Amino acid sequence: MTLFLAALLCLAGGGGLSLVPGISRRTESRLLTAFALAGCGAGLVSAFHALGGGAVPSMDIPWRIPGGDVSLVLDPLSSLFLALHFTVSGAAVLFGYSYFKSVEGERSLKALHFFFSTIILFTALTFASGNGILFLFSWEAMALSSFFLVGFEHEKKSVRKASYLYLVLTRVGTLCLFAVFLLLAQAAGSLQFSVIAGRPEILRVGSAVFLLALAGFGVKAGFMPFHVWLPEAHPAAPSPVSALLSGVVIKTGIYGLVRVLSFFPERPVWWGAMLIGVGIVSGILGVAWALAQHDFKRLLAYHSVENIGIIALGLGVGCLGQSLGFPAAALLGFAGGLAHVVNHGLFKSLLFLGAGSVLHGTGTAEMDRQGGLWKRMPWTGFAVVTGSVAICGLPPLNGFVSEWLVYSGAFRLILGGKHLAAFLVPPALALIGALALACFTKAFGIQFLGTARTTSAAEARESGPAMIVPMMALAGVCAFIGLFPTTVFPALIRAVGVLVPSMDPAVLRGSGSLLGWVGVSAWILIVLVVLLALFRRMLLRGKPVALSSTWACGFGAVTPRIQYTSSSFAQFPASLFRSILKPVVHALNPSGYFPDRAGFESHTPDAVLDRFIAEAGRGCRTVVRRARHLQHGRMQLYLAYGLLFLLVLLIWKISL
Amino acid sequence: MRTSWVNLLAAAVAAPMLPGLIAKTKAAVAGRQGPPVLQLYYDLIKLLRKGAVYSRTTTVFFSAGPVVSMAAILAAALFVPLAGTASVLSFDGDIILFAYLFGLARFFTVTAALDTGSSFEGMGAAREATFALFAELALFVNLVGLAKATGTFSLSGLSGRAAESLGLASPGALVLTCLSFFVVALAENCRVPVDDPNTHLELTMVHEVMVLDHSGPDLAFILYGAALKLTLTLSILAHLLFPMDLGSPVKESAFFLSVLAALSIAVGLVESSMARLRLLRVPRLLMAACVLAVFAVALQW
Amino acid sequence: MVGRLVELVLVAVVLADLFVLASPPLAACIRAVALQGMALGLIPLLLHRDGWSAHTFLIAFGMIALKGFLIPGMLFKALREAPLHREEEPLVGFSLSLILGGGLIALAVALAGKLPLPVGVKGSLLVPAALATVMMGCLVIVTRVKAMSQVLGFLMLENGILAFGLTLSRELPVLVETGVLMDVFVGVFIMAVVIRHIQLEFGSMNTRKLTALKE
Amino acid sequence: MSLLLLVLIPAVFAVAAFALNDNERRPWLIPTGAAVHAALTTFLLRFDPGPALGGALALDAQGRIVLGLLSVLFFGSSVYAVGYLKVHPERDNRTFTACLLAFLAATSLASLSQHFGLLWVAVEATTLSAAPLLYFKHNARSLEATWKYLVIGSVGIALALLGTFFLATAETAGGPVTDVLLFPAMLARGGSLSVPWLRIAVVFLIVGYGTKMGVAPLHTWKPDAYGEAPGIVGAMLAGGVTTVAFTAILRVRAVINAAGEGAMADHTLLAIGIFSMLVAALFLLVTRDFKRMLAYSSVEHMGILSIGAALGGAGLWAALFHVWNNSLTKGALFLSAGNIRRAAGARTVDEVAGMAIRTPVSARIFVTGLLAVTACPPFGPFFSELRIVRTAFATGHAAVAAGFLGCLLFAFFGLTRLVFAIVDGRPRPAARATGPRLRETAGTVLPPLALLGASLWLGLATPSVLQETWTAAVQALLPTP
Repeated sequence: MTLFLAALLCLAGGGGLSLVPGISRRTESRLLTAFALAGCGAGLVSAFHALGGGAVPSMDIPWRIPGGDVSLVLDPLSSLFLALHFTVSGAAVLFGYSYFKSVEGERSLKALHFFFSTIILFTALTFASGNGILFLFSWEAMALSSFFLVGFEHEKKSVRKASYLYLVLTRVGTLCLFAVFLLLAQAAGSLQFSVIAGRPEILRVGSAVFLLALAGFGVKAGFMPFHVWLPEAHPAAPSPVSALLSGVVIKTGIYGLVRVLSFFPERPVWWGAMLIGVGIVSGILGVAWALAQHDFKRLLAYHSVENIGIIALGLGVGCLGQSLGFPAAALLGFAGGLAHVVNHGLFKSLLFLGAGSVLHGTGTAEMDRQGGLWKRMPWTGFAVVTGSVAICGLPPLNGFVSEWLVYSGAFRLILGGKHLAAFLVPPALALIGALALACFTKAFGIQFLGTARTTSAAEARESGPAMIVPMMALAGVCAFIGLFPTTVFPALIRAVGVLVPSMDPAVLRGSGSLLGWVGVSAWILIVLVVLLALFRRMLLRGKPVALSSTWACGFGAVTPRIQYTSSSFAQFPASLFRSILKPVVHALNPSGYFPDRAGFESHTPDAVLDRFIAEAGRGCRTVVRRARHLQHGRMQLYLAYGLLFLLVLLIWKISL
Repeated sequence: MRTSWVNLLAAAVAAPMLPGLIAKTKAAVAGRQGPPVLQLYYDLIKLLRKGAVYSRTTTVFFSAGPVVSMAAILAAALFVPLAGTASVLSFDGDIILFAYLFGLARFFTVTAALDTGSSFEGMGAAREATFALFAELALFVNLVGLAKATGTFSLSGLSGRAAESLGLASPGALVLTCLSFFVVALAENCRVPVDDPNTHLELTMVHEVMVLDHSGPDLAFILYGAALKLTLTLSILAHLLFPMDLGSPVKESAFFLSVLAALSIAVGLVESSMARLRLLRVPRLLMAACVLAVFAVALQW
Repeated sequence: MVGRLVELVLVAVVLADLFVLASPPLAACIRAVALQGMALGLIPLLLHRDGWSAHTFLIAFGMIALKGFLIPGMLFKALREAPLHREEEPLVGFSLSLILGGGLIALAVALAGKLPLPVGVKGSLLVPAALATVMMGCLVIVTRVKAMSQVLGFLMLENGILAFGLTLSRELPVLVETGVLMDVFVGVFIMAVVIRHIQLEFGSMNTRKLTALKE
Repeated sequence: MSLLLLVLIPAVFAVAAFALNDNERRPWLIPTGAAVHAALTTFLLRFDPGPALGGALALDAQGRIVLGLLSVLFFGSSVYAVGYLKVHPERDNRTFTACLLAFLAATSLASLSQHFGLLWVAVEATTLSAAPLLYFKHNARSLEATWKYLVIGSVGIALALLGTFFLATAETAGGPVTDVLLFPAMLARGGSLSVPWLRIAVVFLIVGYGTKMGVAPLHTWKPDAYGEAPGIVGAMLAGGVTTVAFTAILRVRAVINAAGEGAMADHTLLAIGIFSMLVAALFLLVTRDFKRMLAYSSVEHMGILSIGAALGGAGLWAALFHVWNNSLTKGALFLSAGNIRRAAGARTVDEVAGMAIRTPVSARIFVTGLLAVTACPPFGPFFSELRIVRTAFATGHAAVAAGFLGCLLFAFFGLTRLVFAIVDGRPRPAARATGPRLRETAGTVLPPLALLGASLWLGLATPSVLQETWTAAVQALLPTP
């Protein structure tokens, strides 16, 4: 606990430092990086300690606010999220150190430094708080920090719009959470998590709490249809911030949901089914929209929606397993969901850092303006391809491990019972996986392979070591989890223990050994690849290897512009989802024998945002426009309002 | 365990024969003599001995494509039961690994295609990725149904017991599942009516266009991988269709081989009797396979 | 006898209300309200004839001086700047307001009959007159257009309230009553100043011009 | 008698300001007077003096709350006043200075009054002393605002006077009594009050003081007045007048509660509170002027106070907490908004943008104040509003809680919509050309910062002295048997 407090202190110190006037930008960013890294390191150690099976440290300081003690608890669930948080934050901080050097001119980075520290600090506090008020407090502080970070480049209109959308939606969520915690407090008589947990009284308000939590935390996590802020905010934010947002901050929503679920000693069956439903919708639609995007960061943002959907599927399988009495399914489902939290945090932040590196090297995140970057930025390319394989859930990386756990949980449910929701999980996951594959082969292939489409891509510069090291570290962790899944399994089980208090050791052992096989298979795959590569090298030794141009059906004048673009790649698969995606197409078809100009352009805006939220906004505006006539400036009528009001009150209260 | 290894080795060696058998069938239907059944062996040997030509655009991904995809298919082979014996490796949940290994192979094939910078290969890549959406979906609906029927979700258990448990419980479901799986197998292996391996027009190709630029050992890897994949999928189908517990290994092997041959001939017959579907119709075909699978699940409810 | 006198005074008070409702010239209205104030000032003297105290005198004198002279003086001064001394088309016409005024009087009488009044004032005209004045004051403020009319309406409202307060004049400390009168005085003083500024700024007292502040 | 000094000292300073003939030095009388007043307040809060004027003036728990708050708020703003008047040397500040000090005297009187009649006099005096302050800019718009403020406020307060008379009648209806309208006496008399009169009195008093508080639909003067007033006057109105009026309503509520008819006042306050929040939320979405926005926000917070007060013990405690929070954060917002408005030379979102670049400190204070006022932690309002919602849930008013949260949400939309439009982006070239480029000075920046700091302090570590006083006030107003 001391170490955790030290971590918080370091982060607060770093944040406080940026408020001191008169420090040069360079010194400031150096100090901040040092402080934040120290904080993340200390936090990581404390989280691992708790995850490793050490005693659960907790601390309770009475606060002046009634009902709001400063109570910090590092139980395995919190520690799991904290471990992810400090890993990703450390990487993002280090990456940011050189990334932000390129921020234009002599613009002050104080705000950035300050909020970067506070977001790490308050996210950690969110994960560790053991009291409702403290939780809401750190939750909101975290949301505000991220709002200011997203709006860092607020001179741009799109950034302003994105950050405002984020602010508003996050507020919707927070207010739902107010209701969640206050309902729980009313039922349990306390806001202390340790008191609420397991109380049978809270079942009375259970359904309301669950639905409100699903909405409130869902906004942060990005469940469809609350996801609309994600694709706007992530591209708007500076890349290390996006990495943190997508890697950790949206996970706070999952954490909160899991925490609230863990309070309930038993849960109705429909909760699990509902989570599965939410997961399927978010997963499939998230990736479908991702496929249609041309902006790399926007694409990644939609993928966060998809992966949050997978996490929800895992949690849903777990809940369903527990409610229906299948402990193995519950264990695998929850473990899969939580493992995917960690894994997505890792590979998504890796991808966002990669996107940042590309942006840094070429000046744009527009995929159709890249091409052939692998040759110019191999390290970044390596990071992105590692992240891509992992996010598609392909062996031998970590994404497969968590998806496998979710699949297995779902299959266990299917074998055991006949709940329809369980039957939907594997096909949905398969479809999500296949779509993700289409999407990431596109994202990686169009940007890094082929030839450069623009001069900026042709002259791209590889980023410096301070940016590459964090990416490689994250990639390393992704590979580690994929190759040694059994090493993380005990920690995962301890975290699941918060949700499933009593676990059958036989079930545990069985699942652990299965996971061991997944690891073994990954190694077999690696060995086979190495052997085949060596075999190929042996075959080619001493043989003529010629270089030539790509086969273009005999056409000689090939230019980079002829290459397949991300739009063309996505056109066919996305056209199958046309009715949902509603892409906007501007086509200038060639005409005549000697066509002069032709063009084709398509973009896919967010249907939820465009059709529901914007529509609601329009309706709201109509009401507002009518309402403004009430404040018309004529004082006599103002007085009439007052007197009429008096009359109404008299009739109501006195009934003369 | 030992028989499993022997079987696996035998399958690996015999795999290139299946495409030859299909080609022979097609030739026979068309009234031609056709290439010998062992033609693919000759091709492979020739290619492995050759050098290679690379496009200047390409990077390491171009050569990684064949290597990784063949490795993935070889790894997948470890989980496939052959001739009634359990697979080399088997655990609950290996079906997922099996499907995702094919996914990995696809990932690297597609990136290798994109690596050339050719729009034809990009087009093929996009098509491949699109068809996979529905193929995977149909595959997993089938798996769900089979898992429910057999009470297991390892590939060996699943395919080993399907014919008995499902066939007894609901023969209709078994037929539907096998039909659906057959369509998936055609799609996964790029056969008519999803894709035509023999086409010569780049615009209409799917899988073939992606490997246009590969040559020498790389092409050999690709061809061999495709043959092995065909063998694996058809042997799963064989296990689904018939119970393979015949008592003696010899009988089992003989029966298994004849079923495999029959299935190859069936593929050949399908290829001869119909043309490739229009591109936009393919998703519809695969969706139909999905629906068949859903129907099969519903029959067991 | 005294009761009759009070009643006569109160009738005058209500008549002043009706006069303001019905007549467009502002100067006449100011005079009517001034008379009303003076009439009210007489009431304490008449009501507490049994024991006139310094308190009673103070109140009576204060009210008569304030309402009868000081305030009308200030209002006339403010009016001097204005070229037009007539109310312009109010939101509710003069005749209609007169009819409404009659209705309000009836309502006030009915209400006063229902109220559980203290023993001393029960049955007297004081409460109905007070209520009627309050309501008609409000009517004037709400329906009239000229700023001056609104001040007059406010004064009527205040007069009505004070008339009601007279039923309590023994219970209230002098300090409070003086305070109330002081506040009324300062309030009207400020209003008069503001009216003059309005006249200077907008060239008229018409409040229709005062609608720049709105959404 | 020392209590009377609290009123007399600022009054003397006001007279002195009126008499002094030095436009440049006169403003210094404000902080001097405020300092003396604050020192005296501190002294009196520490060593409780006895009642004065025959019990009409006394320092009870509620009075301590209001007096302490006014002292802090006024002292903070008085420093700002000097800085503010310095940037307008061309205007004659005689009336302004005198009225500001008179305002202090009036609000002090209001917070000390134990007699409903005296309370009315004091509240009316605050209204009147604020009117000339509103007209400080001497233009058509401020004239219109002053006029509306004056007339609506006066009519409202006149209704409160009528209500006060009704209250007295409620006491005397049963026969002659002594100590009429004296608050402690009325509480003690509780059951013997005439209920029908009491009910009418409560309705009139709520409408009357509600007009001063600015609850909907009696709030109509607020946007005009706050929109046209100089920042400091806005701070005084939103932080001082509303507080005084609210505590007047609390006293009324205590009386009717003592008579056993508390539910009636509660229902009325609850309805008014919800309606105010609704109207405020709606108009926050309508308005495009960031100073009028503050007015609507104030309406919203008056609604919050009413709801809190209507919810009984714990809610009342939270409402008293919120009184402090609201006044301090509103003070900070008005003062910083004044700076922004001056530098921008305009006040609608159509004309103003990029103020983070032109007035960086004020813009930051403004944004932080916005977060504070929209109940973001760790500022005080977060905790008080959370407590109100919690009380609503606990007392079975789940629908009220839901409505409360919904209104907060829409208010948040409206507020953030405007604030970020003003602060973010790049300054408009048009505004840059025409507006006088007024630099931020320590005098205009530090006071709002200090008020904001106080709000932060209230949230992070609410002083136990305050908590105890709130508890005492709740005990006094709603004695639990």
